[in-house]
Amino acid sequence: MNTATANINSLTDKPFHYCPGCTHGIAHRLVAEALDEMDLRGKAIGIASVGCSVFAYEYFNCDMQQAAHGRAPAVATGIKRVLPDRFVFTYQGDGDLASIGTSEVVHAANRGENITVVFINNAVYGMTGGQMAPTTLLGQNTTTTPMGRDRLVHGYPLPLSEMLAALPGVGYLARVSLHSPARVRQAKVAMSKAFSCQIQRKGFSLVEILSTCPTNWGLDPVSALRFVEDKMTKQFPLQVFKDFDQEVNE
Amino acid sequence: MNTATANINSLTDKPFHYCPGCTHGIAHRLVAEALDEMDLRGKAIGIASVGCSVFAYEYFNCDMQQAAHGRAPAVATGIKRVLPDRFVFTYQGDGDLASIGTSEVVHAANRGENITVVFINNAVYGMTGGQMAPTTLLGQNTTTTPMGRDRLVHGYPLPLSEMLAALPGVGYLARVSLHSPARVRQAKVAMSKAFSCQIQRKGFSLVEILSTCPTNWGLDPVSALRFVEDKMTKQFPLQVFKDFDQEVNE
Amino acid sequence: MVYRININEERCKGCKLCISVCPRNVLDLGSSVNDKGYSFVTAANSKQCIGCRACVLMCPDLAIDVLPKATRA
Amino acid sequence: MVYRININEERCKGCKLCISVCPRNVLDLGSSVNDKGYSFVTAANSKQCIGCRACVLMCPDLAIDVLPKATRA
Amino acid sequence: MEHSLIIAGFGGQGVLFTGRVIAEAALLVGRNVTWYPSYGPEQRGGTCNCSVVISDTVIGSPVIDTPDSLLILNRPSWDKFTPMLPEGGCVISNCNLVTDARSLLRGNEVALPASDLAAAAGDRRVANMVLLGAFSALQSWLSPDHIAASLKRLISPRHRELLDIDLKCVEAGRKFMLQQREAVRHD
Amino acid sequence: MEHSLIIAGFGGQGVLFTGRVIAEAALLVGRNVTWYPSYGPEQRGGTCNCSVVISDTVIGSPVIDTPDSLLILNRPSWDKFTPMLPEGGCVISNCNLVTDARSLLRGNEVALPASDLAAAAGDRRVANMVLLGAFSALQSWLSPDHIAASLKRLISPRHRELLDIDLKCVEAGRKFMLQQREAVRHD
Amino acid sequence: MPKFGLMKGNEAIAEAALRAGCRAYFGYPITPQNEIPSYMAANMGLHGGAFVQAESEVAAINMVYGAAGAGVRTMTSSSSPGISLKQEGLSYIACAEVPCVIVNMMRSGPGLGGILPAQGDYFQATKGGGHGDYRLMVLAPSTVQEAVDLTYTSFALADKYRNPVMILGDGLLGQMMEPVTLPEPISDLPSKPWATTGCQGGTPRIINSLYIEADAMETRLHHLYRKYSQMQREEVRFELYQTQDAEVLITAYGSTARIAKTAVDRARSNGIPVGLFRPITLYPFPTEQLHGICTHVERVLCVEMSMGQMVEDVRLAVNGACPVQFFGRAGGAVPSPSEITAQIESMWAEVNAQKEVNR
Amino acid sequence: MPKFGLMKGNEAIAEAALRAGCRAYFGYPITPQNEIPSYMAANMGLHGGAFVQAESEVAAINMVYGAAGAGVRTMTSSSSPGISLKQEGLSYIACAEVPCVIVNMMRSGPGLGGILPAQGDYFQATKGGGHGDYRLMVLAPSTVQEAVDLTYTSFALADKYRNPVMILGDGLLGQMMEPVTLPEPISDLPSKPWATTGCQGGTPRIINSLYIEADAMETRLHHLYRKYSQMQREEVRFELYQTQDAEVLITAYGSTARIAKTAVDRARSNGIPVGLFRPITLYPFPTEQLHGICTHVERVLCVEMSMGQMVEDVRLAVNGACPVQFFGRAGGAVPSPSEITAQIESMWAEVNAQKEVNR
Ligand SMILES: Cc1ncc(C[n+]2csc(CCOP(=O)(O)OP(=O)(O)O)c2C)c(N)n1
Ligand SMILES: Cc1ncc(C[n+]2csc(CCOP(=O)(O)OP(=O)(O)O)c2C)c(N)n1
Ligand code: SF4
Ligand code: SF4
Ligand code: SF4
Ligand code: SF4
Ligand code: SF4
Ligand code: SF4
Ligand SMILES: [Mg+2]
Ligand SMILES: [Mg+2]
Repeated sequence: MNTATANINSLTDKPFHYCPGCTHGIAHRLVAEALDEMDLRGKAIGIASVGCSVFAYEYFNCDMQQAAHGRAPAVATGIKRVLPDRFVFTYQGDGDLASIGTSEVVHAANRGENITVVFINNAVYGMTGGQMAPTTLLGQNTTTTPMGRDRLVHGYPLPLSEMLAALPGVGYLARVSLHSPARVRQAKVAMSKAFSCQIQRKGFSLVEILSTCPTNWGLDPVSALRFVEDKMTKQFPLQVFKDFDQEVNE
Repeated sequence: MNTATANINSLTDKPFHYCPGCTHGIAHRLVAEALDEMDLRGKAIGIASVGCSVFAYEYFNCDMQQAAHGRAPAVATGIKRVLPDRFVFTYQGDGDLASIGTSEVVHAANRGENITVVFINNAVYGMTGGQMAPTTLLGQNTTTTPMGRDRLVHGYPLPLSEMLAALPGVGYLARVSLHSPARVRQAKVAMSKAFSCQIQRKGFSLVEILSTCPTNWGLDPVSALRFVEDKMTKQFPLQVFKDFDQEVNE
Repeated sequence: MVYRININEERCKGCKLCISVCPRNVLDLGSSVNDKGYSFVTAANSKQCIGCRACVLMCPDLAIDVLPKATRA
Repeated sequence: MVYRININEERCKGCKLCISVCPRNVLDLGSSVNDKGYSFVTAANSKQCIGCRACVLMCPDLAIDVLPKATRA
Repeated sequence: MEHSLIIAGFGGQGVLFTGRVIAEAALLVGRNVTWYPSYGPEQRGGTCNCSVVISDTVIGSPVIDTPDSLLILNRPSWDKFTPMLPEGGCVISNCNLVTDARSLLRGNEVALPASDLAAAAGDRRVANMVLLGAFSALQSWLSPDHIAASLKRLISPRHRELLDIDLKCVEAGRKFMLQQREAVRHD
Repeated sequence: MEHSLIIAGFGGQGVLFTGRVIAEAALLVGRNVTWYPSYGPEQRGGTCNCSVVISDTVIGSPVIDTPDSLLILNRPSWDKFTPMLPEGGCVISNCNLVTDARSLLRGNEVALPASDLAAAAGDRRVANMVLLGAFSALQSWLSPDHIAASLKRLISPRHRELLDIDLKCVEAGRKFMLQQREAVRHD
Repeated sequence: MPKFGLMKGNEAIAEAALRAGCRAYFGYPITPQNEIPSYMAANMGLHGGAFVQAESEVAAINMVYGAAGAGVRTMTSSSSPGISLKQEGLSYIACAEVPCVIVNMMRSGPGLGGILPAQGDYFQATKGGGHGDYRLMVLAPSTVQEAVDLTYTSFALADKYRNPVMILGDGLLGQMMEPVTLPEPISDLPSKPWATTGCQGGTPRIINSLYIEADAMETRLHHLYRKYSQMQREEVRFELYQTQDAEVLITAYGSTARIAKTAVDRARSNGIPVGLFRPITLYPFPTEQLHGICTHVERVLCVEMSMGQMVEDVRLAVNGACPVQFFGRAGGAVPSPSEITAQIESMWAEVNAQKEVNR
Repeated sequence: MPKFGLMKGNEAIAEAALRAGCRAYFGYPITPQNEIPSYMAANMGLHGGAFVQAESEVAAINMVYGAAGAGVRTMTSSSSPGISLKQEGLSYIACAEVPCVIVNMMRSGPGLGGILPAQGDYFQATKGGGHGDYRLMVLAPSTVQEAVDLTYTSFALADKYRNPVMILGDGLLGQMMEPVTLPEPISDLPSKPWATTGCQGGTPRIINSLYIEADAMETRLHHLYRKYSQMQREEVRFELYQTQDAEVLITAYGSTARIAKTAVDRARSNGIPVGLFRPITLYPFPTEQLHGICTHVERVLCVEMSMGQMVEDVRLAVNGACPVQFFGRAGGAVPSPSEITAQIESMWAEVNAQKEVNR
C-alpha cells in the first residue's frame, strides 16, 4: 500500500499493535524518520524496553535488542562501549524509565554515555492495564490510585527531566509533546537534535515525549490529545533543558 | 570511662571499628546527639546500610534494622508506613545511596516519605577497599580508576543533592561538612533541622555530609580534612537546598 | 493543487486523530469495518484537501498519506 | 577556668584530629600504645586548655572530653 | 454432569462478561463453576475468549480441550475454536459477523443474526447477550430468571439502562432459538 | 615434604607481605606453594594473618589446621594460633609485642626481640622481616639469596631504600636465630 | 462474616490476606497478578493498612523487610521476572528471620518470556533462588478456595517460623474465577517482641543478617536449619487422589494437578489404576510420604508446566524405588486432560508389557 | 607468551579472561572478588576493551547483555548477594542466547552474611536462581591454575552454546595465591553473525527473550533444552582421585575438593580405601559418571561448604545405589582436612560394621 510506511526505511511493514489513537505510533515514526534522514539505520542499534512498546524490535527496521524492564540504558551502555562508532538509542515508557529504571537512566546520563533515550511519558503503566506511573498527575485515577493520586500518599509526579538537568553528563535534554501537528513537528526537531548530540559525541541525550494512553485514561483518542494539552503540559512544561550547542535559559 | 559516650544515650558503649580519623564517627555522634536532644531514642528506628557503617546497628542505641546495599530508604518506607508516629532514619554511604540505591532514594524523596536520610559522602567506596564512588572527584585515584577519574570514561561526580532538590516531596535538604569544628557545629544544626522536618511531617529530609576516608584516600587523617575543605567542597558546595520552613534562594 | 489521499484500510484503526486535525473536514469514518474489526477513515471530501499533511503527522498508524495528484493525469 | 581533659585511652586511635584543631597545643600523642596497637593522645599541656571543645567536636571516637574542673575541689 | 463452554470474539464484544453472567448464574443454581479468561497484553486489540466449566461435582481442569459448546462472535475465533468441537458439541455464532465460515465437520451449528437482533432490541453492539439467550434456550438449568438475577449482580444499579438492553437481547436470542427449534421440529 | 606456616599480627605489621616473600622464594626454588590471606572488611583495624603451604607435590588444602610453624607478631594472634600447634611445631614470636603470653603446651618456642632488632637495623616497624630471617634459619631450603631475590621481585625499584632495610632485618633475625641455636647446642 | 461468591484467584488471595491481618502490601505491577495490587489499593486503606506501589520489585521486597520487621503482617506479590528481582531481598529476609508472605503467580520464562501460565519457578522457589543456605516455605494452591485457605494460613506459618512463606501459583490460578468461601477476619495476632517498633524504655532490638564471624554465621545457619527440620516434621501437606490401588502414580502440583485430576478420572473410567499425589507444601516437600506410596506403585509420572523441575524432588523421594518419568508443557502451554490421559495410557501399557515379561 | 608466576585467584581469572579475548567487563565492587574489577580497570584499556564500574550489579549484568549481544566476549563478576541481583538478567541472557561469562566468588550467606568462603550458591548457580526453565553452564575450579584454564575455556564454551557460563569459585580460591602458567592470548575469535552490530545493508538482527505465544515460547524452550542435552553429552568434566579401589567415596567440588584431597591422603595413609569424585562441571553434572562409580562403592560422603546442596545432585546420580551422607561446614567456616578425615574414618567403621553384619 502506498501510505507513509513505504517511505520510511527505518520502519518495517508490520502494523503497530497499539490501541487506536495511541501516540506511541507517532513517536515511532519520528524516531524512524530521524534515522532515515540522518542515514543511521545501518549503524543503529535500538533497545526496546518493557511496556506497550516492547515489540518495538518488530517495528524498527534496524538491529534491536529487547531489554529487561528499566534496564535499557544499561544495555545501551554495554553496546555503545564496545561499538563507540555505532548509533545506539533506547525507547522507554515512563514506568520503565522513571520508576524501575531510575538508577540506570540517572547513571547513564551522569556518565555522559553517548546514547539517545526516547522517553514516552504517558502518565500511566499502559501495558499492564493502567497502574500509577511516577508521572501520573495528582488526582488522576489509575487502578492503583482508585481515588486519584494523592500527593500525601503517592507522592508527586516525578519531574525526571528536571532532575536529569542537574547532571553535567547530559548533552541534550528536551520535553516535547504530540498533541497537535505543530507539536509533532517540534518533537521531530528535538529528535534530530538528540541524534546529532550523540553523533557529535556531546554526551547523553534524551527526548521526553508527552504521549497519550486513551485506553487507560478512559478517554477517546481525540480527548486524550486534549488531556495532554490541558493537563499534562501544565505539570510537565515543554522545554529544552539542555542543548549541547546552545546556551539554555532555564 | 567518663568521656563523651557516657553523656550520649543514643550511642552504645561499643567502640567504633572505623579507621583512625575517619569522620564516620563524628557523624554518628551528631545523629545520636540529635536523637538525645529531641528525645527520639525510644521511638526511633534506624536503618544501617552496607558500607563501612554497616555496624551502625551496634552503635546506635535504638531499634535498628540492617538493610541490603542501597535499599535503606525502601526499608525505611516500609517501617514508616506502618508506624507513622515513629522516627525513622537511614545512615548511608555514597556508594550505597548514590550508586546502587539511586532509585530507592529518589523515589522515597519523591513520595515525600517522612523519613530522614543521613548521607555520608566520602567520595569513595570505603568498605570494599577504595573503588570509585559516583561522588569520586575528577582526577581522583581509586582502585577502579587507577589513572584518576576521567569525565569522558567514568562520568562526572554525581550531584545527588542537586538532583533531589528538583523533587517537590523533599522538605529539607542540606549539604554540610565535618572538616572543622565550626562545620561540625553547622552539621549538627542541619541534623536537627532534618529531624524536625520529619517530626513536623514536612516530607523527606536528607543531610549530605562530606566525610573523610583517610585509608582509601591514602592520606593521614588531618590531611584528609584538608582534602575535604580544599577539594570536596569545591565540587560539592555546602548549601541548604531546601528548608521546609524557609524560602531558599538557590 | 489537487491531492490524492491514500488510506491503508487495514492499518487504520478509526481513531479519528486525523479527522480531528483536518482543517477542511476532508476525512470521515466509514461504516464498514476491516479485518481487525475497526471502522476506518475515508476521504469523504477529498476535493477540499489543501495538502497540509496535518492528518499524516497525527496518524499513529501510518495509515494515511497525502500526495499531490499529477495534475496532468 | 580550669579544665579537666578526659581521654579514653582504649578508644583513642591516635588520629590527631583533636591535636590539629586545638588552638592551644594542649594535646599530643603519647609514646605508649593501647591494646589495639594505637598510640593515644595525652593532655600534655592541660593547663593551657580554654575549654573550647574543638577537640571534642572533632574526635571521631568519643575518646576525649573536656569538663570544667570543679574550681573549688 | 459437566458442561464446558468457550466464548470467543474480539476484545470489546463483551466476551468475558458473557462468561461471567453464565458463571454467576451457575453459582445461583448451586453448581460448581470455573471461569477462565484468555489474558494477553490486554491493552492491545485482537481476540479474546473465556472458558466456563459448570459441573455438579468438583471441577478438575478449567482449561477446556473439548468444549461442549462454543459461542462465537468473530471469524478468527471460529477458525480457532471450531476444530476443537467434539461429536455432539454445539457452536452458536453471530452470522452477522462470522461470514464465509467453512462448515463444521461434526457437532451442531446454530448461526443467528445476533447483531441484527441486538440492533432491533436497542443496541447493535450487544450481540453477546443475544448469543447468551440462544445458549440458554439449550440449557435447561439456565432459566431467564437466573440470567436476570446474574445480570443484576454484575451490573451496578447506576447502569440500569444497560441492564434493560441486556435483558432484551437475552430474550431476543432465546426466542430466536426456541423458534428455530420449533421450526426444526416441524420440518 | 610439606611445610605449613601461619603468620599473624595486627594489620599494618606486614603480615601478608611476609607470607608473600616466603611464597615467592618457594617458587624460586621450584616448589609448590599456596598463600592464603585472612581477609576481612579490611579497612577496619584488627588482626590479620596468612597461611603459606610449601610442598614438593600437589598441595591439597591451603587452609592449615595444624601449622608446622607460626610467626606471631601480636598477643591476640598468639592466643588464637598457638593452640593449633602440633607436637614438634615451632612458634617464632616477637617478644617485644607478645608479652605475658602463657607458655605452650607442646611444640618449640622461639621468642626474639624483633622490634628491637629491627630498630637496630634501621626501622622498628620492620619486625616482620626479622621474624622471617629467624624462620629462614630453620628452613634449609630458604636461603638468604632466595629471600633477597624474592624481595627484589616484590619491592619496586622505586622503593630501593625499603629493600635495604628489609634485607638488613632479615639478616638480623637470621643471625639471632643461628646464635641462639648455637647457644642451645652449647648448653 | 464468612463470605461466599465467585472470585478471581488474585482477588481472592488479596482478600484472604486482609482477613489474615495483612496490614501492609508493597508491590509493583506485572501480569498476570495485577489484580492483587489493584485490590489492595482499593481495600487496604479501609483496614487502616499501608499500600505502596513501589518503584520496583527490589524496592517492594525491601519495604516488606522494613514493615514486617516492624511487626506488621506484610505481603508482596509479583510474577516470575519480578520475583527474580526479589532474590537478594528474600535471602536477607530469610536470614534476618522476618516473617512475611510473597505471592508468585508464575508466567512463562525464562527472560521476558510470556504472560501465560507456567511452573518454571519451582527451583527458584524451593531451592532458594537467592544466595546462601536458606529456604522459603512454599505453598502451592490448586483451586481458588485453596488459594484463600493457604494464604490465610501462610501468615500464621510465617509468624510461627519467622520465615518468609511463598504462595506459588500461576496465571491460570490467578486469572480464573471460582466460588469461594472466605474465612472470618482474624481477631488476635501474635505479639512480636523482636519487632523494631521503637524500643521506648527497653533494650533496643536489631534485625540483621550480617554475621561477620564464621562461627556466628554458622550458628545462625544451624538455627535456620533446625526450623526447616521442624517444618519438615510439622508442616508437610499433600493430597492423595485415587492412590489406594494405584499402580501408576501422577505427581503434580497447583493448576497442573487439577488438570491431572481430570485426566485421572478419564483414565480410571477406562479401567486404569492411576492415582494422583499432589504436594501442597513444595517446601517442605512430602518426601517420606511420597516414598511411602511408591512401595506399591509401578511407575511415577511427574507432570508440570515446565521442562522438569519438581521431578527432581520426586526422584529424590522415590530414590530408585520405581521408574520416574516426566511429562511437561512449557512456555505458557497448559497440558490438556487428554494429553495427560494419553501419557497415562502409554505408561499403563508399559507396565503391562513389563508384567508380561516378568510373568 | 605463556607466563608463569604466583597469582591471586581473582587476578588470575581476570588475566585469563583477557587472554581469552574478553574485551568488555562490567561489574560492581564486592568482597571477596574486588581484585577482578581492579585488575580489569588497570588492564582492560591496554587491550582496547571496555571497563565500566556499573552503578549496581543489576546494571552490570544488563550491560553484559548489551555488549555480549553486540558480539564482544564479555564478563562480569561478583559474589553471592550481587549474584542474586543478577538473576533476572541471567534469565534474560539465557533465553536470548547471549554468550557471556559470570564469575561468582561465593561468600557466606544468606543475607548480608559474611565475606568468608562458602559454597551456598550451588542451587542458585545450577538450578537457575532466576525464573523460568534455563540453565547456566557452571564450572567449578579447585586451584588457581584450573581457574585460569576454565576461565580461558569458558568464553569458547559460551560462544559454542550461545549460553552464559558461570565460574563458581569462592573467597578462598579468589584470595589465595598459587603458581600459574597463563595460556597464550587467543588470536582468532569466532564470528557472530547474529550479533547486533548495526545491520548495514543486511537484515536487521534481533536479540530478544519475549515470546508472547505459548507455541513460540515452548519451541524456544525445546531449543534451549536441546543445547543442554548436548552439553550433557559433550561437556561433562570431573576428576577421579584414588577411586580405583575406593569403598568410601567423597564427592566435593572447588576449594572443598582440594581440602578433601588432603583428607583422602591422610585416610589412605591409615589404610582406608577412600577416593574422591570431583565434579568440575556442576552443570552439566557428571550424573552418569558418578552413578557408574557407585556400583563398587559402599558409601558416599558429600562434603560442601554449605548446609547441603550439591548432595541433592549426588543423590540423584547415585539413585539409591548406596547410602549418601553429607558433611558440611558453612557460614564462612572452612572444613579442615582433619574434620573430613574423621568423617571418613567413622564412615569406614560403619562400612566395616555393615560387612560384619552381612558376613
Ligand atoms: C521486572 C518486571 N517488572 C514488571 C513487569 C511488568 N510490566 C510490563 S510493562 C510494565 C509497565 C509499562 O509501563 P510504561 O513503561 O509506562 O510503558 P507504557 O506501557 O505505558 O508505554 C510493567 C510494570 C515486567 N515485565 N518486568
Ligand atoms: C548487593 C551488594 N553489592 C555490593 C556489596 C559490597 N559492598 C559492601 S560496602 C560497599 C560500598 C560501600 O561504599 P559506601 O556506601 O560509599 O560506604 P563507605 O564504606 O564509603 O562508608 C559495597 C559495594 C554488597 N554488600 N552487596
Ligand atoms: S495501553 Fe495505552 S499506551 Fe498501551 S497501546 Fe494502548 S493506548 Fe497505547
Ligand atoms: S575505610 Fe574509609 S570510610 Fe571506612 S572506616 Fe576506614 S577511613 Fe572510614
Ligand atoms: S492534508 Fe490536511 S487538508 Fe488534506 S486531509 Fe490531511 S489534514 Fe485534511
Ligand atoms: S489517524 Fe490514522 S489510524 Fe486514526 S483514523 Fe486517521 S487514518 Fe485511521
Ligand atoms: S577544649 Fe579546646 S583548648 Fe582544650 S584541649 Fe580541647 S581543643 Fe584544646
Ligand atoms: S581525635 Fe580522638 S581518637 Fe583522634 S587522637 Fe584525638 S582523642 Fe584520639
Ligand atoms: Mg507509560
Ligand atoms: Mg563512601
